[in-house]
Amino acid sequence: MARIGVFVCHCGTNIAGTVDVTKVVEVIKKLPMVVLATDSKYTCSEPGQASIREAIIENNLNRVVIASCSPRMHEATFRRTVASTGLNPYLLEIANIREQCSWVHSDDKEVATAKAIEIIKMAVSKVIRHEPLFPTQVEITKRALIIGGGITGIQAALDIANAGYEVVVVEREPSIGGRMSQLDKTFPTLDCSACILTPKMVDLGQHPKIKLMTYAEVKKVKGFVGNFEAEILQKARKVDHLKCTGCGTCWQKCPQKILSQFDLGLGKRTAIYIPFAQAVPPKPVIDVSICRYIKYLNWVATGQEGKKPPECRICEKLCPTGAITWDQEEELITEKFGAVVVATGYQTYDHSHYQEYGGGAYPDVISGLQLERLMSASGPTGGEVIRPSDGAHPKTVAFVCCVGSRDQQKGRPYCSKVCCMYTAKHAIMLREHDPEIQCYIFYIDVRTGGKDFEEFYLRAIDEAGVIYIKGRPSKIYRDGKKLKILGEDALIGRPVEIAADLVVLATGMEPSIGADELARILNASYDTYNFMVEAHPKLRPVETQTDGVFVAGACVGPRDIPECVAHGGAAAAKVSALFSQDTLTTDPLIAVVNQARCIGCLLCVAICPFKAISYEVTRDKRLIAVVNESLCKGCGLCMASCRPKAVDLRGFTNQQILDEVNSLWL
Amino acid sequence: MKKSRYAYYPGCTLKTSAKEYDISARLVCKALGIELEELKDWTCCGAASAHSIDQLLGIALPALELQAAAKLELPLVAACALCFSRLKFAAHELKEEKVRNLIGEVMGKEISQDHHYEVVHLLQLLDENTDKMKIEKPLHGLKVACYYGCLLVRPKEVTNFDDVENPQTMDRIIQVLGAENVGWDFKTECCGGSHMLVRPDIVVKLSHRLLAQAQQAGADCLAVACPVCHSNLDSMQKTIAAKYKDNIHLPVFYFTQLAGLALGLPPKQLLLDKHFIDPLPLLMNKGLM
Amino acid sequence: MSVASVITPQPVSELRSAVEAYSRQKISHCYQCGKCTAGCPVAYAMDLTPRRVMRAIQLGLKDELLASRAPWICFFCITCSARCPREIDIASVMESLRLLAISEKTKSSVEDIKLFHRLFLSFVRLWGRAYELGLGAAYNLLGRHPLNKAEIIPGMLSRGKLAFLPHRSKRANEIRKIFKRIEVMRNEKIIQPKSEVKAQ
Amino acid sequence: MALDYEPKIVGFLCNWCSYAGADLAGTSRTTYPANVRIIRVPCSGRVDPLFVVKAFQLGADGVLISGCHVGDCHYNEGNFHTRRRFVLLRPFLDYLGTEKERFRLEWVSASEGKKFSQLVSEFTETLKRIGPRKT
Repeated sequence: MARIGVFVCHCGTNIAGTVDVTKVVEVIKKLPMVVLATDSKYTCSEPGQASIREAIIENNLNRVVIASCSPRMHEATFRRTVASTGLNPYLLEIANIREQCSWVHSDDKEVATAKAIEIIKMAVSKVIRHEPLFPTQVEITKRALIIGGGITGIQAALDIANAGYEVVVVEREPSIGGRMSQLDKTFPTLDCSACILTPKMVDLGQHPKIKLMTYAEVKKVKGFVGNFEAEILQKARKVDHLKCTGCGTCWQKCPQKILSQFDLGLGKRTAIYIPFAQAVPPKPVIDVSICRYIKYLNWVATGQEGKKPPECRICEKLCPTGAITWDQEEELITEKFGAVVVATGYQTYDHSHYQEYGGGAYPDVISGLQLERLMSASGPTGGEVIRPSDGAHPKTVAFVCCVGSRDQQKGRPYCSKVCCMYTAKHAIMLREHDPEIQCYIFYIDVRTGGKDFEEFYLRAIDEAGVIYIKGRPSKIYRDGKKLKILGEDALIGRPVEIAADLVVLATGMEPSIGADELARILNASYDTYNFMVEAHPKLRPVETQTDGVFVAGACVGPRDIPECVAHGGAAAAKVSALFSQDTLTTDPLIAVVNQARCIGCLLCVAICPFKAISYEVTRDKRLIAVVNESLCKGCGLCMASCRPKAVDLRGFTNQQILDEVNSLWL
Repeated sequence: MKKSRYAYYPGCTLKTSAKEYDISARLVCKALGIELEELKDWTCCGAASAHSIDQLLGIALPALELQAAAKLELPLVAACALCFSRLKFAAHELKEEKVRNLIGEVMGKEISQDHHYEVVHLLQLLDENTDKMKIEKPLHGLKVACYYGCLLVRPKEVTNFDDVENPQTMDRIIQVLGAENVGWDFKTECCGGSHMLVRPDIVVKLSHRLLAQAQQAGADCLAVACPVCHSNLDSMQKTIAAKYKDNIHLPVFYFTQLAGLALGLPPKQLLLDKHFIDPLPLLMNKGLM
Repeated sequence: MSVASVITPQPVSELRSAVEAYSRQKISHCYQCGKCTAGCPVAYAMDLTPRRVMRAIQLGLKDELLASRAPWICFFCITCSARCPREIDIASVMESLRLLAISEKTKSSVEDIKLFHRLFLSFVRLWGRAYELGLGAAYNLLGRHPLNKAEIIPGMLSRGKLAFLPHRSKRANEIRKIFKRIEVMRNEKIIQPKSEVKAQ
Repeated sequence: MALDYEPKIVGFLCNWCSYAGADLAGTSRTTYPANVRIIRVPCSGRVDPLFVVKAFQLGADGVLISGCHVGDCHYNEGNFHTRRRFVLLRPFLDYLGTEKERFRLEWVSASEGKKFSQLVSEFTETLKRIGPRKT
C-alpha cells in the first residue's frame, strides 16, 4: 500500500507568486494514498530538504512527490535527499510546476493554480507504480586498445600508459610510425619528421605498460564500455621476434626484391624486410607473397606443378639466432579491454583516377608523398631529388593542388586541409635542395588557417621565389622530355602553359582502406567518405555514439600533425578518466523484458539503436529477447514497437504513462 | 547482343568530301557480313550549325532520322562523329516528355515514347565484330596514332562511348589489324572541328598540335573516325606544315580504310588516292602494298 | 567588355535565370577554379575565357555576355564540361548564350560565324542536305573573305571531294516544313526562347 | 460553441529536446495558454500510439507529440521511428472520427522555448476553432 507524501515548493514567489500553494495543498491532501501534503518556502534549501527527511521518517512514507522546479533542475538533489532516509531514491517523482506552470501562466493565478493541481495529480498517479530500482555496478577492464600506430595512436598510447594503465597497440603494418614516418620535414617549422617521431616510437616500443602488436589486425569486437572483448589476428611473420635481434643480416642478403610500398614504388625492398631503417619493432617479417622458399613450399604442396622455384632459405642459413620459423602461422588472439581508441589515420588519394593528368602513367608526375620520399635522406635516393624516369635533376617543378580534393566529379568534394601547406613546404625545400629549381604552384585558393601558416606561405613566395598560379590545370601531357601543364591564370584571365621537368600532385586525404569495416565492427558510425563520425562535432570530438569507443586523428577527417597529437591526447584523457573509476554505475531506468509475454518476434532487436537487445532460447525452446543492461540507454524505442507489450521501461512503464493520462480525467 | 543488320546514316560529307570513308565502311561491313541499310532519302542532321543557333532545329533534324530508323526497327549506325553526336543528343533529349511534345509539334507528328532509339558508331560496330575479321594482310610495322576527337566520347552521359580521356575502342581494332597503336596524350583533344571555314587560323593551330604530338609519339600515320577531323588533319596538313615550318608528314586514314587493307581488300577500292597526304609511299616501304 | 567600366553585380538577373533554364545548370555551383579555361582549346581566342563567362553570368553582366565573342568561338568540344570538378555542363551554358544572343538579336564581333551557321542551314533548308561548295562560296562572298581556304579547293575538286551541284534529298520538302513550323511557332510565341526545350 | 470552452491537450515531450524547450519557455517567462498537460518521456520514440488513442478516448481535445529535430535525436534515430509510426496513426484517427487537426507531431529543440509557446498557443487556437469533440 503506497503511503505518499507530497511537498509543494513556493520557490520564494517564483511559484507561490502565481500558484495558490495553500489551495493546492488542500486539494492534494484529499487524494487517495496521499498521507501527507505540505508546502515549504525553498524545498531545495538545506532546511527544506531536512523537513522532507523528517516527514518521510515520521509518516514512514514509501513514495515521495515534490512539486517544484523542473526535474532537469533538482531531480538528482532530491533523489539524494530521499535516499538519505533509507528509502529507495527511485520512489520519487517531481511535478514541474515552475518552468511549465507558474512561470508561463503568471497572467492568470486561477488557471495556473488549477494546472498546478493537475500536474501534481499526474505525478501522484505515476509515483504509485514506482518500484525500488538499483543501479548495477560493472567492473572495468583497465586496459585500452589502440587501433593504429601512427602519430595519433602513439600519442594516445603513451598518454594512457603514463597515466598508469595497460595499453595494447595494434598496427597492421610491420612497424609503427604511420604516414608521419614517410615524411621528410614538417610544416611550418621544417623540423625533421623522423627526428621528432622516432623517439616517441622507441618510447612506445619500450614502455612497460604498452604491448605492441604489429603486423596484426582487429577482426571482431564485442561487449560494451568497460568490458570489450577483441579478436586480433596476428599475421604470420615467419620470424620469431623473441629470438630475433634485428641485426639485419637477413634483409641485407635476401635475393628476392620488390618495389617498396613504404617508398611508394620509388625504391626496392627485400622479401624479408623492415619497412624503414628506424622501424619499431626493429625486427623483420617475411613477405610470404614473394619469398622464394615459401613459393617452393607451395610448389611442393600443390603437387609440383610448373617450374621449380629455388629453395633459397638464405635468411635462415645466415640468421645468427635461428629466428626464422617457417612453420609460424597466423593466429587469432582474444584480449579484454575497457576502452577502444580508433586511430587508423589516412591514406593519400590515388591520382591514377585523374586520366587528364596522365592517369598515373607518367613516371615524372608524382604525388606529394612520393616527393617526401625523394627528399628524405633515408629515402630511396638518399635525399637526392631526381626524375624517376631518367634520374635527371629537375629544374622546373610544377605543383598541382586539390588533386582528389574539392572535386565532386572525383567523389572527393571536401578540402583536405594540409595540401596547401605541404605544397608550400615542398617548394621551399626544393629551393634548399637546389637553388636553381623554379617552382610553379597551381592552386584554387591558398588556405593557411593555422599558427604561422600564412607566414610560411609568404615565405614560399618571398624566399623560394615560387610563382603561384590561381587556376586548376586541365591537362598534363608529355612533350619530349618535358611535361606540359595546361592551366589558366585566373588573376590575369588568360590560359597558361608550363613546361616542367617534374610535376607534383598535391593528393588529398582519404580514410585508410578498411576504415568502414572497422567502424562496423565497433558499431561506430562513419560518413559517406568512410571518415569516422564524432558523437558531437564540437562538444564531443573524440567520443563516438558507442560508449567506450573513441576516435582520434585523421580517421575522423583531414588533420595535420599537431591536431592529430592533440586529439590523440584528448582521447587518452577520456580513456584515463574512464579508467579512474573502478566500476561503472549503470542507470537502472532501462528496458526489461517480460519473458512470459515475449513472442520472440525480435522487432526490438532490429529497432534498438544500441544493439542492446539480443535473444536467447528458453528451456521450452522459445525465442525471447534479452536486454543487455550495460548497453541499454533507456530510450524506449523497443516498447513502442513491441506488439505483445512484453518489454517495458523502468521508471516510464506503459502503465505509469497511461495512469498519468488517466489522472487528467479523474 | 550482336546484330548483323543496321540502318546506316552516312551524313552529308560522306557523299562528297569523305567519299572514301563511306565506300571503305560499306566494303568492310560487307566483308564482315554486316548488312548496312542506308536510310532512304536521309537528310542533314544539322551539325554543327543547327544546335548552335536553333535548339528545336538541333533536335528535330536528327529526330527525323531516328524515326526513320525506328520505322525499320533497326539500330542506327552513324559514320560521322558529328552526326553520331547529334543523333545521340536527340535520342537523349527525346527521353523527356516535354521535349517529345515540342518536337512532335515541330515535325507535325506524334513522337511515341516507347521507342528507345539505339544509335551506335561504326567504331563500336567493328569493335564488336573483330572476331569475324579474317586478317589477310596484317598491318605489321605500321605505327598508328588513333585519334577519336571530341564528339565520340563527350559528353559521356550522352554518347556513353568509352573512357573520355583515354578511349581504347579504335586502339583495340588497330591491334587486331596487326598494326601498332602508339600511346599518345591527344586522343580526345579537339582538331578545330567545324571552324574550318570561319576560323581556319584556329583549325591550323589545333590540328598542328595534334599532328606534332602524334609524330612525337612515334606514329607514322593517324587513324580517324570523323570526316571533319580528317579534312582538318589531312587537307590542311600542307598549310600547317608550311605555317609552322616543321616537316610534319603524316598520312591520315579512316580506320575503315586500314581495316579494308588488313582484310585484303584492293587498295584502289578503298580510295586511298583521295587523300591530300598520299599514304601509298608509307604503305609501300612498310611492305604493306 | 570595356575594361574601364565599373560593374554592378546583380545577384538575381533575368540573364542568369534564362541561362539556367536553357542549360539546366546551376550557375552558382561554379567556384571559379578555371579548369574549363585551362582545357579549352580556343580560350586563347576568346575575349572572355569560359571561367570569366561563368563569372559574368553570376554577376548578371548581360550586355558584356551577349556582345562577347566567346560563345561563338566555342565550338562545343565539351572538354570543359567533361573535366569540371563541380560537374557543370559549361558547354551547354555557352550554347544557351548563343541561343540567347540570337533571340535577343544582339550584334557581336563575330557576325560572320552567325552568317556561316545561317548559310549552312539555308542550304539544308533548300536541299535537305549540306552543300559544301555553295556554302564556301556564299560565305566567302557575303562574309567578304575572298580566297579563304582557296588553297585546298582545287585539290578537293581534283579528288572529286567537292560536288559542283548540290544533292537534293527527296525529303527536302519535309525539312522545309519543319523550318516553317518553327518560325510560325516562334512568331505566334507558342515557344518563348526562355521556356524552350531545355527549360524545366 | 461556448466561449469559455478550454480545450485539453495532452503533450508527450521527449526529455532531451522538447521538455527542455518547454522549460526554456518558462525560464524566459514567455506566457502561453494553460491548456497543455505535459508528460515527460525519454524519447518521442517511446510514445506508443496506444497512448494517443487512449488520450482521445478519455476526452482529450488534442494530443501533441514533440521530440528532437530529425537528426538531433539523443538516441541517434529515435525520432525517425516516431515519424514513421505516426504517419501510420493519422488515417486510423480519421477512422475513429477524430479530426486530423487534433493530433500534432512537432520537432522542438532545447533552445526553442519561443517556438514551443507559439506551438501551444497556436494549437490551442486551432482546437478552439474546431470546437469541442462530438462524442
